[in-house]
Amino acid sequence: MSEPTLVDQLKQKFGAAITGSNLENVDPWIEVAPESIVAVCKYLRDEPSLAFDYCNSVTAVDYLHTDEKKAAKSEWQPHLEVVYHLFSMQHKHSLVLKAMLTRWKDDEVGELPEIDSVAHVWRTADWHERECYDLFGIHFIGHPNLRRILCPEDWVGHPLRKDYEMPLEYHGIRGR
Amino acid sequence: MSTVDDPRTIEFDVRTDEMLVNMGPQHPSTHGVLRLVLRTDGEIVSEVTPHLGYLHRCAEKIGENLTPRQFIPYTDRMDYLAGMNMNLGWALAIEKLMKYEPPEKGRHLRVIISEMGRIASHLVGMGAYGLDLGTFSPFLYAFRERERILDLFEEVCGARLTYSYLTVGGATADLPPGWVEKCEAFLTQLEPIIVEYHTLLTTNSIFIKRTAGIGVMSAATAIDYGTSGPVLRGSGVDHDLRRDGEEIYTAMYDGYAFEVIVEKNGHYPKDHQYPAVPKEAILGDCWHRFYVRMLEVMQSIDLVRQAIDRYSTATGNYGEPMKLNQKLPKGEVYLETEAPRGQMGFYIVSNGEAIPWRARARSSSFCNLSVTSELCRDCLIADVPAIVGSLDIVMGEIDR
Amino acid sequence: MNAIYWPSVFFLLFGAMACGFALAVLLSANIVRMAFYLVMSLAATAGLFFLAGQEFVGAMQLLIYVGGTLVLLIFGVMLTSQERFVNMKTLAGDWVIGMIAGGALLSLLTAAAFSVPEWRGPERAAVENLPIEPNATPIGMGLLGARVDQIGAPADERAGMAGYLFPFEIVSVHLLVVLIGAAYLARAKRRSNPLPTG
Amino acid sequence: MTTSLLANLLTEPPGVAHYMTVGAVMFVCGAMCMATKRNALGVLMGIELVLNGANLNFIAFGSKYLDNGGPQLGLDGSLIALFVIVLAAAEAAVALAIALNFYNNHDSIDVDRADQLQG
Amino acid sequence: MASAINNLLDWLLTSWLLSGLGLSVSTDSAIGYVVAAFIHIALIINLVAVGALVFIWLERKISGRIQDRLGPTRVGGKFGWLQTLADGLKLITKEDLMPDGADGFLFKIAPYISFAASIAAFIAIPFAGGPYPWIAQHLNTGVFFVIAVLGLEVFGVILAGYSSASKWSLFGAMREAAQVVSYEVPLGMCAVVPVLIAGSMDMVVIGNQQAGFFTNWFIFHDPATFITFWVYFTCALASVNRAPFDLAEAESELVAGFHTEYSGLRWSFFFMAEYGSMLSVSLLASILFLGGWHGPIPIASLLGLTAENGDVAGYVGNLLGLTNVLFKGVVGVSVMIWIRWTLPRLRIDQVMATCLKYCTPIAAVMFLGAVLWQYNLPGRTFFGLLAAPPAMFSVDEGWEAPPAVTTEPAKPAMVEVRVEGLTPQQVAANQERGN
Repeated sequence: MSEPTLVDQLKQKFGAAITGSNLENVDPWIEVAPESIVAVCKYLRDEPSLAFDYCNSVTAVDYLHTDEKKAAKSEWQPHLEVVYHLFSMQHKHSLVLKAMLTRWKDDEVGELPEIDSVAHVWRTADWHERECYDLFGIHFIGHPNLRRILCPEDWVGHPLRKDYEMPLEYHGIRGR
Repeated sequence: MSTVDDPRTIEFDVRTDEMLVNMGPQHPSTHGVLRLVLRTDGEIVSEVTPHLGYLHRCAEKIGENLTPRQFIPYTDRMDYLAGMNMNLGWALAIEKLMKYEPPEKGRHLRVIISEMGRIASHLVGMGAYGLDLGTFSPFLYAFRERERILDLFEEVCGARLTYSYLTVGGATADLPPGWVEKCEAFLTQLEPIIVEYHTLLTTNSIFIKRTAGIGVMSAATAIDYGTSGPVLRGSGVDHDLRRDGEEIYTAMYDGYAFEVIVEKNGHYPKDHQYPAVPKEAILGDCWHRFYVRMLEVMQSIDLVRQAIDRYSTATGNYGEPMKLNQKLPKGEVYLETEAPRGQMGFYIVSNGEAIPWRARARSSSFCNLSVTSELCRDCLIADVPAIVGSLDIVMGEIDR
Repeated sequence: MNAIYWPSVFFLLFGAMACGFALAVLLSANIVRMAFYLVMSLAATAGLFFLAGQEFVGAMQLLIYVGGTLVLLIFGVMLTSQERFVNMKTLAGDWVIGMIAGGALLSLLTAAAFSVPEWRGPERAAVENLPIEPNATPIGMGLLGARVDQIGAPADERAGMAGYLFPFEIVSVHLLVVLIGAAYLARAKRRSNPLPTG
Repeated sequence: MTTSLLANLLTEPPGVAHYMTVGAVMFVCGAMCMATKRNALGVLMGIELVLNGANLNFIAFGSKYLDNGGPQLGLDGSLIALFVIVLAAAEAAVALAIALNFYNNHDSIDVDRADQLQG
Repeated sequence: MASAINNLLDWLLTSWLLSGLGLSVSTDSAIGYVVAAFIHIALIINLVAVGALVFIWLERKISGRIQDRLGPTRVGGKFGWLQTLADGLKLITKEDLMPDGADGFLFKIAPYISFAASIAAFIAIPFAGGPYPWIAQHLNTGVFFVIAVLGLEVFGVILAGYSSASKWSLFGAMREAAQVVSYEVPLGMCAVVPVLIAGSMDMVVIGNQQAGFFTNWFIFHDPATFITFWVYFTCALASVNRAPFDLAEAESELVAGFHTEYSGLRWSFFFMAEYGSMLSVSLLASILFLGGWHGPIPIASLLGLTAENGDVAGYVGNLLGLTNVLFKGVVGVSVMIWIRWTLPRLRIDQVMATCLKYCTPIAAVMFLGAVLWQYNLPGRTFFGLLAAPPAMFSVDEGWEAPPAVTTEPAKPAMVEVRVEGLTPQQVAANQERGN
């Protein structure tokens, strides 16, 4: 499998759902529109020539400069990326998928951005998505059990966001 | 596997009330601070829900604030039973980003150290599993041997648990003179002892009764849940990153002779030397997971010997540690390595500065543990430690 | 000034324990404590059996009754003990009626017990030096139909004394029936969910 | 008066009557237990007490150490006591099975609620 | 000296305690009984308490050696022999905790019930035989009594588990109840086999019958008894809750099972009870199967250290016998310790299956086997290879042999009376009746 042909193949199949790709990076990635992530993932898993049956990781990256000077120079607008690392046990090849999200849903601070859950495509995504929800505040629609996994259930905020601030105290324990 | 003949199909004679029981976070057999909420009906567990996070130390957030070499000590504290392998995983991921290739001697050194780390880790896994099943002595035997590995590691880097030895660009120092001979002597001593462990556990009839046919996980489930390492291979999936991984990692093992430890047609590689698979055992059960680990110890012994040969004849340097505040090239990489507990992955996003924009650790125990609620459905209370123990988790790696 | 007769002391001890714990069973409302008091009462009864020279029956009482039946009973208590059943209060009216009937019965029985002079207890000299005779074998032989205690008796007194072979057989069959019956009553009602084949 | 009664009890051997008194107390306690307890297992415990009270009498009449020339049961006493013990065990097993069954069907072990023949 | 103690006690009891009640104590018998009883009690409690001390030390030492460690080395000089005592002191000074929801009365009393049951079993265990056996209370149904009393230990465990208000404790208690009740059946069956061969439940009689060389031990009597011994040992392990059957306290599953909530002295009472029970089942095994107070070679009788050659000789002989019994008991306990530190733990359903599918049927078959062997090869020992010595199979049951006029000649052979192995009282009683 080579990445350029795969991108073409996916574009043919999903059209506008494949929003872009970066094939120059060390690990090339393909960008998928958040609405069609489940469809693409299902296709990647079920297509025999691809057979991405193993999900290594689902994670996210927060793109935001808290420093205004840096933000002004930055090449990108603040956004969240959900990153899927896939692998095929049969063909022993791997793939990186990305889905771009706004940092807050409809740019309203506090409203979690949404993306469809792939927990029913690969069951391992269940916990990875919970972790993502916990640390980045991404709402995975259709997730069977979207609760915090690493932080306590009554924790406020999502620690891996760049603008996260440690709470002053938690149940009487000093935070900062 | 028929439902009727299965020993775990329990007939209810009395209607009892369901009870929620907290196993952990302070429980002898949850391997640290894991909390399992059991829904029990008498001795039968109908549902197990793991609760994590008691050891969460924000390693990923820390990784966004430190240069790669500064982060090395934090990787030690992820899987603290296999710190060397964690160091290696992180170092290779950064090297992949930097497109750096360590010299030949450094490669062989890394094989020696990481395979020794694997032996140490599997020894603990074996001993702790005995503990889970109620036998104490193998634990101490395992620690006795592990101590000797730790002595060797101490000689190499001065630390016994958090080594920070393998680092980006190679290692912090070369192996001290005479170390290789000591290591070889240790391997010669360890080999016959493994046979003793097989007598004590693997072939012990009570051990077989407790593990064979318990917690059976099919290959499809194992893949679906993203399990890796001995847990995945115990289910019969032929996958080992040392052979099937990315090139930067497999290059380390280039030219090494080893077979992936996985059952094929009812046989394990070189299994004539080891106890036969008991007829009660079903592929993917606790026994197989344990057995794969035991065989991997032998495999690692073999690999270390090969690596020592190559290391002794290799010329040149063991590598050049990267500068502390060296700027990283722009880009993002994801690399998984075969750590003792499975595939340890690091995902690094760099925006061209010395400090990565994002450092993500995909831990093998995390995925391996996620399968517990699937495996512990309708088992007995005593099976829960047996199943969780067979996954061989380390909470430091899960909670990060 | 009379010398103490030690078996009497132990009789008082065991008798008081048996009666006291029996009363405690009656008066306690907590089912688990009731079970505990019952254990103590029956263990004290076993002591009384030993005191009466019936070692075998006493040991039997300990083994089967205290060790077996009551463990079973406590098992049952634990299986059914939910908060609302542990403390189940008796109605006041029941207490009154019970007390009246029980008191009457007790006084009648006690009066009856002491009304027969032959039952009041032997002379001290008569029993003090009685040899200790083992009684396990006679009981065993009795169950097999041979009455060793009647060996010396004249034939006409022994008429109809064929031992206990027949009752023994009946009890054995009875036990078997009970075993099957109890297993049937508490039989499996359902099976666990089918196993995940994964 | 009390001292002399106690003295009498301490210095003279106990007789059948003494055993019968203890037996009577146990019997009455058991009978009242059966009558007043609403918990099925409490009733079962009452039955055990009654049986033991009766057993004490059999043993007393069978013991030669308590004999003051009255009618004696001899070996029959211990044999009957033995049968009682064994049958009590059987009875307890069945009663327990019934109680558990009742509990399964009614979610209760209150015997006052066992007023219908069908579960 | 003895009379001085006697007088003192007499004075104390008569003048101080009992005169108010108008009672007196005759100096000839009663005081003697009381003193003897107290000595017996003191000795037995000492045996259990000191035994626990020794066995815990032994367990540590053995487990240490098994695990390639040294075990305790410091407290008390060499070998750390005072380690247990130091731990005992620590336990005494420890805070005595009770969970909030616990049933205080039952919670507090439970360890003592276990301990009392464990001690009570020693009442009927003889430590030396001969015509003057060393035994606290010579019971005619000794074997039965010991097994019955050992079964009572379970009550302490059940009550502890139930009253602790902890789910883990409750699990432990339920397991213990199920396990002990089940294992009593095969245990009793196994104990019946030597009883059947000896023809008596009197442990002194059983022990005395195995006099002579080790060939007379009941374990070597026939193949059935040989197998029975191993079944007995398995069941004994299970009934005293030792690994691999220690499910009631399975630390990897139930935290600590029934004693999860206990601390300090109460907790240590459970342990004393456990070690006491281990010793008593081992002693029972040694008396039923392993010749009791007779060594493999009858040194005592070869040297003439028997009661026939005078009191002192008899005493020394009994002392040797005591050593033998205790040695066998300690060996039995050591084997239990050895097993514990070697084997993994079984699961609860496997424990029950072991009892119902293996131990009970094997015990039943071995019982039948022993009966058939006895029937076909009476009067032989050591797997039928040797003729049994006359001392074997001599039982006195205390009633007269049937007179010739009996109309029921059913079983004269089985009611036959032999006169060996009697206690002096029995001999005297027989003579009186004979006269």
